[in-house]
Amino acid sequence: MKLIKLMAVTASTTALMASAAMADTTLNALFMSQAAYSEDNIKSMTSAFEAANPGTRVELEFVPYEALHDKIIAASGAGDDGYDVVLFDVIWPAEFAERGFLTDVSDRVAADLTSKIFDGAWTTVEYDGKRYGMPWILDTKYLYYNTEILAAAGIETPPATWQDVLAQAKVIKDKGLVEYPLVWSWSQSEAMICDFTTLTAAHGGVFFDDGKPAFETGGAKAALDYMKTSLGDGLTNPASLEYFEEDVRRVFSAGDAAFAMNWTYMNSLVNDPAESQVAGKVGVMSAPGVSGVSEASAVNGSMGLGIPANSPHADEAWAYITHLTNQATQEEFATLSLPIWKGSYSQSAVTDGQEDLVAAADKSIAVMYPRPLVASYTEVSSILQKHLHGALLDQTTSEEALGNAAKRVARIR
Amino acid sequence: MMHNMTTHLQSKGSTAVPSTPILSVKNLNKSYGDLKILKDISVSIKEGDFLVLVGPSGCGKSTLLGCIGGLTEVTSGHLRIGGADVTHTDPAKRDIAMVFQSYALFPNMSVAENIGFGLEVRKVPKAQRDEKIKQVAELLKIEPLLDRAPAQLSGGQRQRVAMGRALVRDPKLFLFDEPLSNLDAKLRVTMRTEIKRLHQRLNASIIYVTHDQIEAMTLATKIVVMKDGVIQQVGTPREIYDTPANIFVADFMGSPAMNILDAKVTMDGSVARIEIAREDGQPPLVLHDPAPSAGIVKRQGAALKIGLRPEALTDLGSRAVHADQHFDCLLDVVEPAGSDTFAVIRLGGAEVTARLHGDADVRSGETVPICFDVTKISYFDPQSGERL
Amino acid sequence: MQRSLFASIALYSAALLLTLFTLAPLVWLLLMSISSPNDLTAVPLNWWPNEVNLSRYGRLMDLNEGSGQRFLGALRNSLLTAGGATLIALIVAVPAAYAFSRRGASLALLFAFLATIMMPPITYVLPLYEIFGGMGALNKTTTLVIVYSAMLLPFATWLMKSNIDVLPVEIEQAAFMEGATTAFTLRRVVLPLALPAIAATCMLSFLVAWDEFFYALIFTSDLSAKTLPVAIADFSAGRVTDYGVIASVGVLATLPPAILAICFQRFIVSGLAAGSVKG
Amino acid sequence: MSAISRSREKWVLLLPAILVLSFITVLPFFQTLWTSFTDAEITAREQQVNWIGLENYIWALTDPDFLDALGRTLYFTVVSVGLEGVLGIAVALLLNQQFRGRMFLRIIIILPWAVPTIVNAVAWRLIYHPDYGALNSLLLQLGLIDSYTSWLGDPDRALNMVILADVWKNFPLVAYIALAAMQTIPGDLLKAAAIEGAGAWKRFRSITLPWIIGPMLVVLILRTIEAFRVFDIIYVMTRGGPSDGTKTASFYVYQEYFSYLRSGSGASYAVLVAGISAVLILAYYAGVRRDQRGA
Repeated sequence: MKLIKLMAVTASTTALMASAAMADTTLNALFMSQAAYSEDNIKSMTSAFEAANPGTRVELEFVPYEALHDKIIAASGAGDDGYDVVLFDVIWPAEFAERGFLTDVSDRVAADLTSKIFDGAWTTVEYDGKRYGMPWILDTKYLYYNTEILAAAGIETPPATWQDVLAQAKVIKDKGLVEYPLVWSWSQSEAMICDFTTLTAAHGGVFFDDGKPAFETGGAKAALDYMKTSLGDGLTNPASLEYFEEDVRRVFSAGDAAFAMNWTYMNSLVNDPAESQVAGKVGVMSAPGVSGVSEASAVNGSMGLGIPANSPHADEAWAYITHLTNQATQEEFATLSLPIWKGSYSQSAVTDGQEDLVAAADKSIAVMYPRPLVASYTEVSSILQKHLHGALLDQTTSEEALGNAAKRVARIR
Repeated sequence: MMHNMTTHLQSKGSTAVPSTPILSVKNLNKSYGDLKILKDISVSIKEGDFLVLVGPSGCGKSTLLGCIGGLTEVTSGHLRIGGADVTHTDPAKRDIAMVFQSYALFPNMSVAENIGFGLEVRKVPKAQRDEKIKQVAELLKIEPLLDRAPAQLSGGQRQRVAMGRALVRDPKLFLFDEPLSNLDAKLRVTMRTEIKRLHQRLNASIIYVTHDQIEAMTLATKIVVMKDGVIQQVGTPREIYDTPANIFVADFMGSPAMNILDAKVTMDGSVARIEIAREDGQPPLVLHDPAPSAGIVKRQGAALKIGLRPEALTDLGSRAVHADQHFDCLLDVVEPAGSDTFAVIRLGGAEVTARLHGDADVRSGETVPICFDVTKISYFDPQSGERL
Repeated sequence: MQRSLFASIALYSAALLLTLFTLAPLVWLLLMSISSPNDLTAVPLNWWPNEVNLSRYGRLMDLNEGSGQRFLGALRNSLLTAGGATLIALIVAVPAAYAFSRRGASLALLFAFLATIMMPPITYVLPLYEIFGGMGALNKTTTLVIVYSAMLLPFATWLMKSNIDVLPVEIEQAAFMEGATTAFTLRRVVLPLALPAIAATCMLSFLVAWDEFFYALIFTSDLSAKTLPVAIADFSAGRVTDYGVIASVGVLATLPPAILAICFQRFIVSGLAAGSVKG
Repeated sequence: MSAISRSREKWVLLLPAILVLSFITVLPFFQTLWTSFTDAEITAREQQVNWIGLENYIWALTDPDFLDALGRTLYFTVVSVGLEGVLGIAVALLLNQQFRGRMFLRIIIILPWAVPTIVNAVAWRLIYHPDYGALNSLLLQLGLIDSYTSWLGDPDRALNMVILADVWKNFPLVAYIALAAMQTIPGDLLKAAAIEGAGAWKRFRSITLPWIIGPMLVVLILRTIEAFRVFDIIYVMTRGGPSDGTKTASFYVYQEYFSYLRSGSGASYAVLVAGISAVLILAYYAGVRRDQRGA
């Protein structure tokens, strides 16, 4: 009897949902719940969209970045019950395009936009000459520093090179200002690869050469050695090996680190007294370079919005994407994520109060280095994660780690 | 009321054709894999019969009851109840009722609900159901218990409820599976009498399983003795007692058991001369049976087994029927049992029990004359154990 | 038997240690959920909160402003899936258990049933994903109910079978003799007798379904179907700086099974024991 | 009831269960088995699926990372089930004694088991937190460590820490079964042994243990099945890190499916995991049976 009741309830609920779908369009949109725009930002943007588009509702879903890729895949089989708009990382379009998970939207993108948006942003959504969405988050990792600690250590200028970073950190550590001056997101995750990529770029390294792994030597090895040294010398917080971006922000906000690598979003949050104990004492700059090799370094950590191939509401989804990515929206919410629009960087709405961030962005965007654009990127990355992590944990040497990773990458099916 | 009930319960049976047995079992076999539990069982009972299946545990009597009740699937053979073939019929459709050894009352239902269960299943209207439950409860004197739960009843009360549940539906056939074995000795006797009275009053057809031969003797109109899945003998209690078909039946029925001894039988004209060896070098004891069964004649001169009920070995006392056939015997052990006195004598390579009068003044170690009633002798083939 | 002083001390120390080991993580979770964020990020920790902060519970229950939609939605989905799956599993398992226990259904088949739960879910997940995807049934509570009932079924059958085995068979025979059908006997006789076992099986099944994560992770994608475990996993890995929030979600997600477990402890233990002792 | 109707009824009773299991487990299993011999991938495009024989299996068995993951899973299974068994029996022995507060302890001990696995994982992740974790704070305040430690930052330690969390949640089940079994030991048996002069250990070894071993076997097999498929606690606590130190077989297969999208190869991993799980259970069963006979 109860079963019948339960079934009736389920059925009527389903019917209710179905009838709602008849009357209106409900879009399911998938976002991540860390870095860049906050949930509140996205909710506000969405409310504005819904207000402007009566009849279209947007259900927002937030998952951790670490679950984003798999969630997009898992929902791709869900037919009409999947997502209509998904946030995707710069490293996935190759894979998603080849497997047909994302809708080709090349025809929908107005031609005049190409020149108005940074090239680095466009790479986020492009594969094989086609566009699979709109860039939305133009992001890279910056070097944040605690001005108070630097001052206390007698350091007048922030580091110009990565070597300077270690040197200054050593001074700070020796003076006992903080136990571990450097904090990174080096958990076994994509976050670590982003830092590794930044350092590899700084050291002039490359991932692949002519389709073959080329990271065992040169700049990439130097990058890993650098990471190991900073840990070995006690300059990097050893818990970094467990940290994600949010942990880095927390440690830095608590005043427990002098330097931290993190995304754009941290700038506004570490300067918010409600969130941070170091508000107003934060400097932000492009990640430095390596003397004789580079002036600055950056990883392309941009993300785009696309329409999964199984979405039955591509038009409405595109309208929503257009709304989220348009210049006005982005300028309104420019504190956690900087716009993709070249024109925005001269707008006071964007620059006011974060001039140093915008300056750093100016420099970083120009040197943003891509992670390998291959269809098997997810696997390449996790192989690298494992072996880099092993080296950082002192289980293997840099040579071994990178050599093994290269061998394993070469073996990918 | 009671009168109505009784006639009602009888009415169905009286319409049946008298010659049709109420139950007939034909060549019934039951095996579990290679294990044969019942071997070629054939038996039938008439309306109003009280058939008792008796035998030692493991003899297959309960399995046979299960087959009749439809709780156990038969391997081969036929079952007919009231003329209809029910070999593969649901127990529900055999028009039978069963009283279980454990009573099998529904613990989650009251006494009234228990009794009325079969009627509830048959969707008998509530009022009619209640009326019948009341009649049965009156009959069994359990009216005050109707609202109780089985857990609140004594063993005897549960037994009555179980019978009530069987009676209320007025089935063609009642099955009783060792219904008294869970009761204490005294209650058992009381209930035994009550079941007998019930049977007489309702003239019901009953199949009753027990391992207790006294129950079998007292209740049955017809006894089936079983052993190892085979029927040993079918007969009235008298037939079973007086003319057991084989040594097993002789030994199993009756308490104390029939004495079985070795003897050498020769014919002296029409009289059988029975020579029984005695111990301690005494000369053999010789009995004369003036009217032996025909089978003996062919076997004369052979060593046989003879069976004598203890009551065929008595002291001289008042009942000196064959006063000539008495012999002095050494009483090994004397067991006074009130109404009787039992004495153990060593005869024919066996310990033989004699049944003396209750007031016989004898002691162990004494030698007294024992009178042998030769008319009660049973002869058995020593190899097959079959009656001759 | 009189215990020596030493034995008593050892006994009570062991009991105390066990109490601490059992309760400490739970108490800590509870304390975290009501401590202020500052107390939680002190080094070393402030074990006892300076002030009781219930705001997180408020936010989790708030449908409009806070995380209420997410949390309560997941709670509803969990109740529906675990409840629905338990119900279906029971309805299907009881007749099957009866067939195994009383109708001579081959035990090899029961072992085959059990073998299905011995396989890791990873063996089934992709085909199921494709089947349900093909039917357009992913991201639906009903789908999880079906998958979970299959997951609960073998164990429930086994548990019910072991418990029916020990019921006196003559009572059912009596019912048959009285003319009852199997369905009637099951309903009127077997089920009332097996009530404790059914309660135990229900509780255990509910707890297992409440706990399930893997299928839910892969088959659900939004608030309409996500269950609590998935919601919690998302919750705890995202942008949460206040660990108290995670702790309070944990506390709330633990309450229903904890209350069930304590209230029906006797049933669970006896049901399980009957199952395992009988084998 | 006739043989035919009875056996037909048996199938009627079994039919719903057979249907549910066939569609939700048996068919999918065979589909996985079939897929494991192909090069199928997860894709939204039309794909040509080719039969490639044992290639996936050869690949899987020569994949050192997968073999490592299997080894790790085995370690996790053996250590956590072993600890749960030992701790469970010890706790049951304790709870079988007469002492004040016994009922209270018997009731609260069920609580860890009622905590959902995900909550358990989240709670212990907070407890192990390198900066604000209760474990660090406790050990520091007790003077057992000098500075905060990264409990989940070291590959070997991380797995053991996960095991600890798993044991905490699951020992009550084992303890309950052991206790229930112990309570069925006739008191006379233990008393007689005590009078015969058997010490506590001897009584445990020769009476209690053989008595409870059957039920223990059942519950430990159940736990083994669960432990061998461990996924959720890993997913939440460590996501396989650090340096793959906690990447278990199920996680590996999950990744092969949903991260690398190779369903054919993932299926072969899944079949191997299922096979090993089955072998493990059988070996376990055989081992304890032999031990039971020996004792």
